Amino acid sequence: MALNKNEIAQRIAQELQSGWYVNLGIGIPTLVANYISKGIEVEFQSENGILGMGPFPFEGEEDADLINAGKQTITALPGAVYFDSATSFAMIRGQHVQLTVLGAMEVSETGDIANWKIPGKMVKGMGGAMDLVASADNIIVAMMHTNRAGESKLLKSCSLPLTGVGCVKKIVTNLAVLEVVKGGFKLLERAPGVSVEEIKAATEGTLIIEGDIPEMKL
Amino acid sequence: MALNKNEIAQRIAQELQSGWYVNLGIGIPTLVANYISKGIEVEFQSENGILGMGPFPFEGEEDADLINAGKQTITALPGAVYFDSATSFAMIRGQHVQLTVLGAMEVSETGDIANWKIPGKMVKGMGGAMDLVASADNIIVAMMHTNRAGESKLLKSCSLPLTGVGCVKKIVTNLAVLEVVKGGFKLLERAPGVSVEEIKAATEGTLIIEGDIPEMKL
Amino acid sequence: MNKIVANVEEACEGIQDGMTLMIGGFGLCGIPENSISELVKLNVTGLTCISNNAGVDDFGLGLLLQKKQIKKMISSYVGENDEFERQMLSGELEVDLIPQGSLAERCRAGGAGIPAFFTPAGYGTEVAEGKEVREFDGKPHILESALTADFAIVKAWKGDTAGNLVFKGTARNFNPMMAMAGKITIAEVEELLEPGELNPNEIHTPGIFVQRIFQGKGYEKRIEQRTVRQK
Amino acid sequence: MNKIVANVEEACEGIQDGMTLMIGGFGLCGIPENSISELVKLNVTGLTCISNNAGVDDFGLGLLLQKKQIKKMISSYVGENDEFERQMLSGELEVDLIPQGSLAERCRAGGAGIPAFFTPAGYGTEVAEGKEVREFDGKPHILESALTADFAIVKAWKGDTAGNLVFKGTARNFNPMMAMAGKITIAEVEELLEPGELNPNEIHTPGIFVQRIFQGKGYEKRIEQRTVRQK
Repeated sequence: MALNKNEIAQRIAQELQSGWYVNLGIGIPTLVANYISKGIEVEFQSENGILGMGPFPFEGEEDADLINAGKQTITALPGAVYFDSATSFAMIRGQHVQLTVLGAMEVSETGDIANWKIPGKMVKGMGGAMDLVASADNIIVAMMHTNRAGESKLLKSCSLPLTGVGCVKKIVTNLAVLEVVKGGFKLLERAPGVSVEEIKAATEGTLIIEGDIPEMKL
Repeated sequence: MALNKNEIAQRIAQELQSGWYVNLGIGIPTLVANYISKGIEVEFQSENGILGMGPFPFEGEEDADLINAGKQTITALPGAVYFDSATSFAMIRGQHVQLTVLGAMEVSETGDIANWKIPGKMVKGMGGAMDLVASADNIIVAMMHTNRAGESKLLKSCSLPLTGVGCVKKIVTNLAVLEVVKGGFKLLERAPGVSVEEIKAATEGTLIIEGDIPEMKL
Repeated sequence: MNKIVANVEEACEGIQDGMTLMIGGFGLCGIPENSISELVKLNVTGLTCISNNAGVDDFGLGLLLQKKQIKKMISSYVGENDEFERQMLSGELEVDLIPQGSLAERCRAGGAGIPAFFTPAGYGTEVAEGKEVREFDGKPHILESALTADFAIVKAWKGDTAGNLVFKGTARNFNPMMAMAGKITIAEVEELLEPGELNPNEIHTPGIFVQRIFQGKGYEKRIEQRTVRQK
Repeated sequence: MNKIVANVEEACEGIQDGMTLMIGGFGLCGIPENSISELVKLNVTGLTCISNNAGVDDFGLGLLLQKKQIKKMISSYVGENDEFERQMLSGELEVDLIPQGSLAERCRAGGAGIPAFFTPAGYGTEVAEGKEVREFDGKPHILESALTADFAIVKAWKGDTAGNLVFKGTARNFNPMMAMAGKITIAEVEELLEPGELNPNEIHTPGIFVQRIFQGKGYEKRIEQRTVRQK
């Protein structure tokens, strides 16, 4: 059965390694923080200026001067630090953040990503996404395999204006885990009960299938 | 009579205006701080990372973690602030420092300055001088009019490797106050008792003399 | 060095129609509320505003948008604002969208006398159109230029009369770089102190970057997304 | 995130002959004394050292010069050191002199993922030789590139186990930018604290830039120019 959003986040959480600094985008990526395994020690960066971001505050303890990049009230863990936006993107651009997880509208088989603009619709802006995708060594895209119209979001080439070029390394969807390699999307894992044929049908870009494809373990 | 080093500093101090941030180089420029008129409020920047530099500490109160760019122990005045070297030169390069006073081995009539290197001699380095002269809107050179061999230091063009090009605005020597203008060194003031002829004789570059040249008031 | 001005009116003196302003803050966090209200009162128009966001309909820069005082916004993200959307779609408002990190670095560069720098952000996207591309270590980068402003308006937690500023939490955001990049920088603070009351090791923005400082009042500090958990 | 290592030996593990090191400090102020002693003990050679100065004959980087461990110095000012002068004049030691502001900015750029930037410093001088020149606003600038290092070694006043650092007075100098630019950054501190003991508003170097931290000991903190006045 296809994964729900929380299960996508849960699968992505398995990728995290101790010692990593991680930037989580808005939406599914934010949920990843809820599924960190015991013993895995990571620290969350929010690009508006905090390292060591903690959970939401208890009711009545919100501080207007302490928010994340989604403008939500948050808390700071012991060992946290605040900094300005130039320093924040020095961390990102300088590749001090080991993992960026973000959503996408389209991903191409060469690792291009589109997630900020739909021509003809209101454009809100790229925020920090272009800096994040252009800089991170390790980018995981969290998204549904197809859009609401049932069309594949894993394409030969993106049709929407790009956020970044050749930068996506891994994609976790409701159907599969895929890696962007030379030649296309290499299928690594299937969602429990989802067949290779179903994934093939939902993938417009070149799908590389080598040997038996295991089911994800959640 | 020609000025001594303290009198050169004293004359330069007259140029300071309230509200200015000032960077003083090593040597004569450092002495300028001793001659600030009452009512003139300036703040001294030292490029190793302090604004609001105060006088030397009292004996026994030296702090190894508090020095100026000449590596001398100093104190901090109320309202002082410490910062890193990148921020320090952001202040300088970004023209937030209103006046730089520094020494020179040679100045050309087009405002070039040489003060860091003598070919064949040990080269210690330019330190912050190249950033300072390339950035400051307002640079005063404090120096002797001639070198130890009696040769003019105000030249048609510099013979030594340059520190900066076309940047010097004003020069205060033991003999005169001069301004670098289109066409050469414009003589503004004579040291008390020093004749225009003496200044002419000591100046290799084009000297522009218009009308009566007043004596400096110290 | 005394940078103190009596009030917001005095602080905003000289701000005129058609000027470029930098306004600190991220969302509604760390915005100069007093000065924004004064800009509304002054009714200066034709402004170019450089600010990471554009406020919400009835707060922050949204107040200036309501009165059509802004000609052009330079931002990284401008959601959460219906009036903004209306003006943008109707062509009344020019919008220049810039990657957030490039926006921050371009402000810093403007203040630091760095006229241009290379960054990988935006390469291969419409942000790179018309910009020089160069490879470093096999990776393409684009050349971005410095930003400056006639006035930069920032909000700090504490400040002293010398203009030294300390920010609180994530309300720091763009404020320090914008303070560097203003020809005239106005700082409004929650707590205005005497020289020496701030520890010189703990100052975020040295006073040299600030020309005018005043004690702000009546901060609303509106929260955009109140998210809490239960005890 | 625990960055703590037991001692200077563990902190310096992996430093090898021929590596490029950044060493914080300005003169003898804010230098990583413990780590420099360890480098002497390790007797690694052929080093390229990026440091604003080169110490004095018997302290700071002068100790490595005495043992001829340094192949090349990248600095802005290298006076105060006879052995340095001897090795430089005899051609044993390569020296690359860089304007101080460009050195600081190039280290920051290296840490911030900015491969190159334009600066006016050095235009028209031998520093500009071989470098691209471009005018901005009618003023010529030269293109300077980022600096990075295999190891950056910095000294802080206080630090916590997460690698967050606080510096004291003018001992901050080059330390924060170098901490950003090291592939591995080692921080030695006078006082090592638990997470949460440092106020998150008052940290100069966020721990993300630091890979190893240890409690230093026996700081001599030598003063280069003791200048005092009488009471």
